[in-house]
Amino acid sequence: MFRRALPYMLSLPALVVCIGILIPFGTAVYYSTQRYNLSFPQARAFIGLENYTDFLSDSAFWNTIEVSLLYTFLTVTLELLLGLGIALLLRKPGRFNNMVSILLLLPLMTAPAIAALMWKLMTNPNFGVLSYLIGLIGFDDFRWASSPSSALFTVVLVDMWVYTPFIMILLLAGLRSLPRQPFEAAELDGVPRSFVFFRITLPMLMPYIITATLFRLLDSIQQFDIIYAMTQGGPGDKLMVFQVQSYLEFFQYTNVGRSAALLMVLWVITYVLSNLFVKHWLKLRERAHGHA
Amino acid sequence: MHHTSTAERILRGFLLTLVLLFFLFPIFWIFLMSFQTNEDILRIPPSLFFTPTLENYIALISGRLSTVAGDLDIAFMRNLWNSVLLSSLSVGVALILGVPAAYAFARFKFRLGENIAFTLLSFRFAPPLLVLLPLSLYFSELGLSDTYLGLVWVYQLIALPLILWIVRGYFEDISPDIENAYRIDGHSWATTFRKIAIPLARPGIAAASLLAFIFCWNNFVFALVLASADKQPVTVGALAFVTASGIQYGQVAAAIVLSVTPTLMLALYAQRYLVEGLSLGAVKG
Amino acid sequence: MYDREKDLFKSYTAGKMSRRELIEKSLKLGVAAGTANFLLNSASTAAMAADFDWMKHKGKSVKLLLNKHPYADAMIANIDNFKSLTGVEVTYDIFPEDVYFDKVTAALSSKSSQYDAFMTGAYQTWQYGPAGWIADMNEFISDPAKTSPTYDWDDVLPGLRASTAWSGVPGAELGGADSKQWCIPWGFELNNIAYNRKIFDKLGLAPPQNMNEMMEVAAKITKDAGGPYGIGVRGSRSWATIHPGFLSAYTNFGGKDLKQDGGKLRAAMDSAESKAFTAQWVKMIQDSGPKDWATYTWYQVGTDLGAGASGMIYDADILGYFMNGGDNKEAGNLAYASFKANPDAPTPTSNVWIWSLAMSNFSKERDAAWYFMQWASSADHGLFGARKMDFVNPVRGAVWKDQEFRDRIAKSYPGYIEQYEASAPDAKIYFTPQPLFSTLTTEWAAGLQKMVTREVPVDEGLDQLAESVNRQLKSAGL
Amino acid sequence: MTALELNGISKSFKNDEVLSGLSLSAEQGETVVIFGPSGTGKTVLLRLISGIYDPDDGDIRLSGSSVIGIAPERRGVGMAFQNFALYPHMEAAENIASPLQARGGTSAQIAEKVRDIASLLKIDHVLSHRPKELSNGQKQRTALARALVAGPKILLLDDPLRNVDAKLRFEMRLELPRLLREFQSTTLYVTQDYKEAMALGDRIAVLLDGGFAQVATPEDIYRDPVNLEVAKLFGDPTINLIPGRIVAANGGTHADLAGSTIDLGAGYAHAAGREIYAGIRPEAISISQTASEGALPVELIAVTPLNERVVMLLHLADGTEFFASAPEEGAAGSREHGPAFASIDPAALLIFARDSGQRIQPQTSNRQTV
Repeated sequence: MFRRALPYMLSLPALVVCIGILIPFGTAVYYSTQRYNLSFPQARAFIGLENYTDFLSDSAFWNTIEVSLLYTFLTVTLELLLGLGIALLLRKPGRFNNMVSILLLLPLMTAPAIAALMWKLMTNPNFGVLSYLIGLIGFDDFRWASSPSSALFTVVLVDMWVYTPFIMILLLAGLRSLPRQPFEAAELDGVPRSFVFFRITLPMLMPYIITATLFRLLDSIQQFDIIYAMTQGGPGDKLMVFQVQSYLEFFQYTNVGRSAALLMVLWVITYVLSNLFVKHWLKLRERAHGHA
Repeated sequence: MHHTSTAERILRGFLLTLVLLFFLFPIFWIFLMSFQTNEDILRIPPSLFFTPTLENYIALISGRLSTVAGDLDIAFMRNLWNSVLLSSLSVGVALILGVPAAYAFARFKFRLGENIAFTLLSFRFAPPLLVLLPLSLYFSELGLSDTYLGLVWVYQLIALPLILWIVRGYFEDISPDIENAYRIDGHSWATTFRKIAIPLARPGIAAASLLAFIFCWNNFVFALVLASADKQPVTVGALAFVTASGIQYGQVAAAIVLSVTPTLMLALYAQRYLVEGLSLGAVKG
Repeated sequence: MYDREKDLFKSYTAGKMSRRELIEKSLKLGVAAGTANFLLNSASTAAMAADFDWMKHKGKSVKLLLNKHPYADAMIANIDNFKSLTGVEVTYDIFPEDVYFDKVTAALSSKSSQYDAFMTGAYQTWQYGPAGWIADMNEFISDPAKTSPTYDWDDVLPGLRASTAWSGVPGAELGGADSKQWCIPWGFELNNIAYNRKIFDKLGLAPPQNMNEMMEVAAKITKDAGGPYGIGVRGSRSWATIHPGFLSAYTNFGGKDLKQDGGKLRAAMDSAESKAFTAQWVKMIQDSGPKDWATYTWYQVGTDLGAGASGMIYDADILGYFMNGGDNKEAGNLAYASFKANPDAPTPTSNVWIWSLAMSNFSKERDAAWYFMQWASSADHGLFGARKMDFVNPVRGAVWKDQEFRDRIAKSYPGYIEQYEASAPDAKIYFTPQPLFSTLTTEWAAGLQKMVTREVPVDEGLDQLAESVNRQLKSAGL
Repeated sequence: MTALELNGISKSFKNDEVLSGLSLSAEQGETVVIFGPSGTGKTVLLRLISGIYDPDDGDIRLSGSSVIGIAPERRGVGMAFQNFALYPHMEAAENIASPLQARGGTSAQIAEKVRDIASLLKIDHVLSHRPKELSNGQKQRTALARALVAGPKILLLDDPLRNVDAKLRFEMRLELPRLLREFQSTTLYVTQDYKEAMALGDRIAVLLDGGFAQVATPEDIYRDPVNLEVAKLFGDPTINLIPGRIVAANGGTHADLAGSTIDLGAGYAHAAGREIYAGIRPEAISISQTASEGALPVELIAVTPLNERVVMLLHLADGTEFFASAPEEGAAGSREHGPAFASIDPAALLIFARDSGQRIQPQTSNRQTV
């Protein structure tokens, strides 16, 4: 009996504490089916899926989807590659490597909202040290976040600066807890290093990679702080991602219904993506541990 | 490991230098700015040379900020304290709730288990904005608005899924036989959990706690919407230097330095456990 | 307080003594200068108390939601006087400006009774009012039982009183029939030119008198000043980009945001005047604006002027005012001029930003909150703030007439009073009041960004904007 | 008293039935080896007894009382795992002390017991080491010490010698019986090495297809296996199985085996006509250059030494291969390749039914009638 009940006893408190969130979540879903702008209280009405069907013909909505997905794809891919690279560089335990890995967490520790303020200063064409430095190597007229052609690059760069350490530290912890035997065996057999990396390291690291990527994905598709602080979604609509758009809809336009509908779409996208990841993760786990 | 040739070591060194430059130069620059007056910071072109001043730190720590418009009270240290309180309480609660749950998902295959796990993860991807308005309405009714309790609860949305999913992986990597052996030795389930499972998953718990702490620390929209000024974290506090009469960059920089310090200490402390992960060797069965 | 000192201050408030005399005499009595200021205000506060029951709400407590702003600082510096005058306890939450309006929206939308009164801009009340979040102040102002006879509401500049009153009917005239007084003006900003005298003198330039001159002067600075660019204006993707210089000049050329069309509102951004002016504006930014204009907010515009990175700004007068002090590199080098973009227009048409005080509809201490608002917007507090703190621009005629204030400004802020006087008569809000204000102006700013970055030609951009605005007006039923 | 009793134990994982209706009992102090090829559920059985798993059906009784539903920590068993399952974050001494700590006692008492057993197992010099600093042999002894230290009534050893090298395995095979006697625990010992099983077991329980095919002393199992499979599991080289049939003739029977004939006497008359395998242990075959009565003509193909014996590959007349083994010196004369004669000890001949694999026992009464 105890054995049967134990897993529930262990996991339910967490669920119970969190389940409270489902109530406001449900309320928000309900809002999304309403014409509900706080500034038009008398116009509030149930409109079913109209908020959603309105999106279909709204080019701004499709732009938001495109920008969000592109942003997510770029940041997650680049951060994963860079984070993995750095984790491999720092793989060997030792005082120096450990210290470096902690120091590399510093960007993650500076709150993105404040860090973005500093990046805005550092990329300012007059006072910005980064503008100055790239001016020295010939990019005199680089306009960072304010030019449509470089805005995405700039925010992706800041995102990478902030969040690559997140992936790095998870993969480093993973790398260092891998069993040693397969590597020792491979070394004895003189297996080429690229083979070791692609056939041993990478597959064994895969569960960690998926966990790190999953969380990065969840955060990246919901990116707000950096983009809002750097460009507020501009120039034009170049960086208008979901959270920025729905933030504006809610806090500035007080359009609760539309904001909720927009966020519901984001929620569905996130749900589908993370479901894919978790399924894959579970499959890998199963393969790694067998059933016992 | 393979023997490293000289060329390879040079390449590694070079790559590491690039990495350090990219990630730490901005931090270094912010650190320098924290010792400069606004006038020094806003020089054209920017320069490495300046007369260092402690003014920014003094203003933050003493809570008095001298500006064009006279002396102002600032609550930065209070904000800092709020951040410490909110982040550590939230991570503490998330650990108490999340670690046992993570263990359950790792060790047992039970009905609805994966569903519960995924539901808990899904709290992470409910966009905070989506729940904030209804939440603030319910909070007023429940008397939770403007309480640390309410905030710590909402912070679970950030901390709990992270701890749950990272720690789960580490538990799964521990051979169940190690725990079985301990129980057969005569120890209860609870002792086994405490003496075997937790210590062996410590690298994961340390990493997850550190990351959860950082994410709680960096959040500000929850406290902003749900609490009054005396409970605002340092992220909101640092924005106070964005004043109508200009952005006090020196103080923002000093605020960043001060606000990073507790987290950095925590990371340095947690490092011991992060390193322990490898000294134990493979614990896989 | 010693009686001798009390007498001294009483005779000052009774007008028997000049302020200088008062200070000198108090110094002789051994009162420190700082204390003298405090005593001065308590003296005038005592005078205010003459024939009105200020103590009616003694023991009650009101809570304020404030923006981190010099106006709030000035109020806090003087708050003890209010407390001793009324016996009302005042607590306040101050939030940084960056997140201030989010906090207001969050607090009000949750119908929280936590805050009794709060700072707001006039534009925001176009959302808060229809939402039912704020109280109509008329009932308080016109009630002699609640309002002191010395309050003198009519002393508040008429343009500001009108700009903060609205019937709630979209498109109806501000301050027109059936208007509700949504908030009490507290401090305000005109939009004119602040410029760097050093740069202007070096290049032999005079402040521009109209749009063409502004473009020329800005271009010359960018070309010849050896670093600094010509003109700073805001460009971020926000309503705040539209309302300062841009809308002031736009209006001067006859441009309108919206127009009435058979009882419905329609976009007017695609008019010929609008297109002509917008083209000039866009070209000016492209030629002589800040390189990363699209990220420019109040802060960047101000910082650049204060640090000598720009030659002039066309923005809030108090932004230039702030930049002329503190540890700004160019402090002391700035000067001010009013600006009439259209040479054919009779007067400048400065759009205004009005920091105001509004009362939460969810407040449980309305009367006590009104006492606070009344005191905070009184001439007495206005005088204290204007003389001693940065409570500029004052909203009361009485304060503008105060010689001490005028002297202080004239001494350190050359041209400031002149620019005020030149543009004050026609200074008001030139936007059409309607609840989609924030939505439409944000989109307007995004449109400007696309034009400046040459993603779309001006004419086409404005047509697209108008089309989108019309669609949204229609779907909102306006 | 019966120390351990298993009654009709069944256990399935998903739809895969690993154990079905298995029963066994062991007396106090007895060592029963659970022997069988890998994947037959030996480890599962130990885990059922220790309480890691619950059986789907059946009863487990320790010292007479059922332990179904009782948590592992309250069953009072000791267990050593095949992969040692040492606690990586504890020193060897702490590992060994763990069962003692669970049972209470002063730290001095515990330390003393740990020292005692450590010196008995010759690991007293590595007590302060963590598992990763121990050699495999030391790990194995630590695991064993941990299982033994509290003097459990039931000791479960899950193939403890599997992961150590040959020398250690040999050493331990000699040492273990002494140890187990000393501790007087009832021991279930899992192995898939028949020599280990024979060396250590008072009895051997052969686990096949979810049940015990045979439970008997090592000698009985070797000499008298119940079926083909059991017979094949013991012996190296494995038993020779020569297909043939039983033919009744001259009042007796003989087996026709690949063109040769072996006289079976009268005992198998009841099986006359059946297709069989004749099982002949290699050591029951003696080879000589000269023909003798009943000896089969064979051809000696190859000779290889194995331990202290030699193994010979032989061909019957029709080419069927089989092995014989003999002590090294005794085989001296039979090492010449080429034709030879193999005589088979009829008493050691094991007859199995070809269809079912079951033993066909001779009927001694019939034999007497000859």
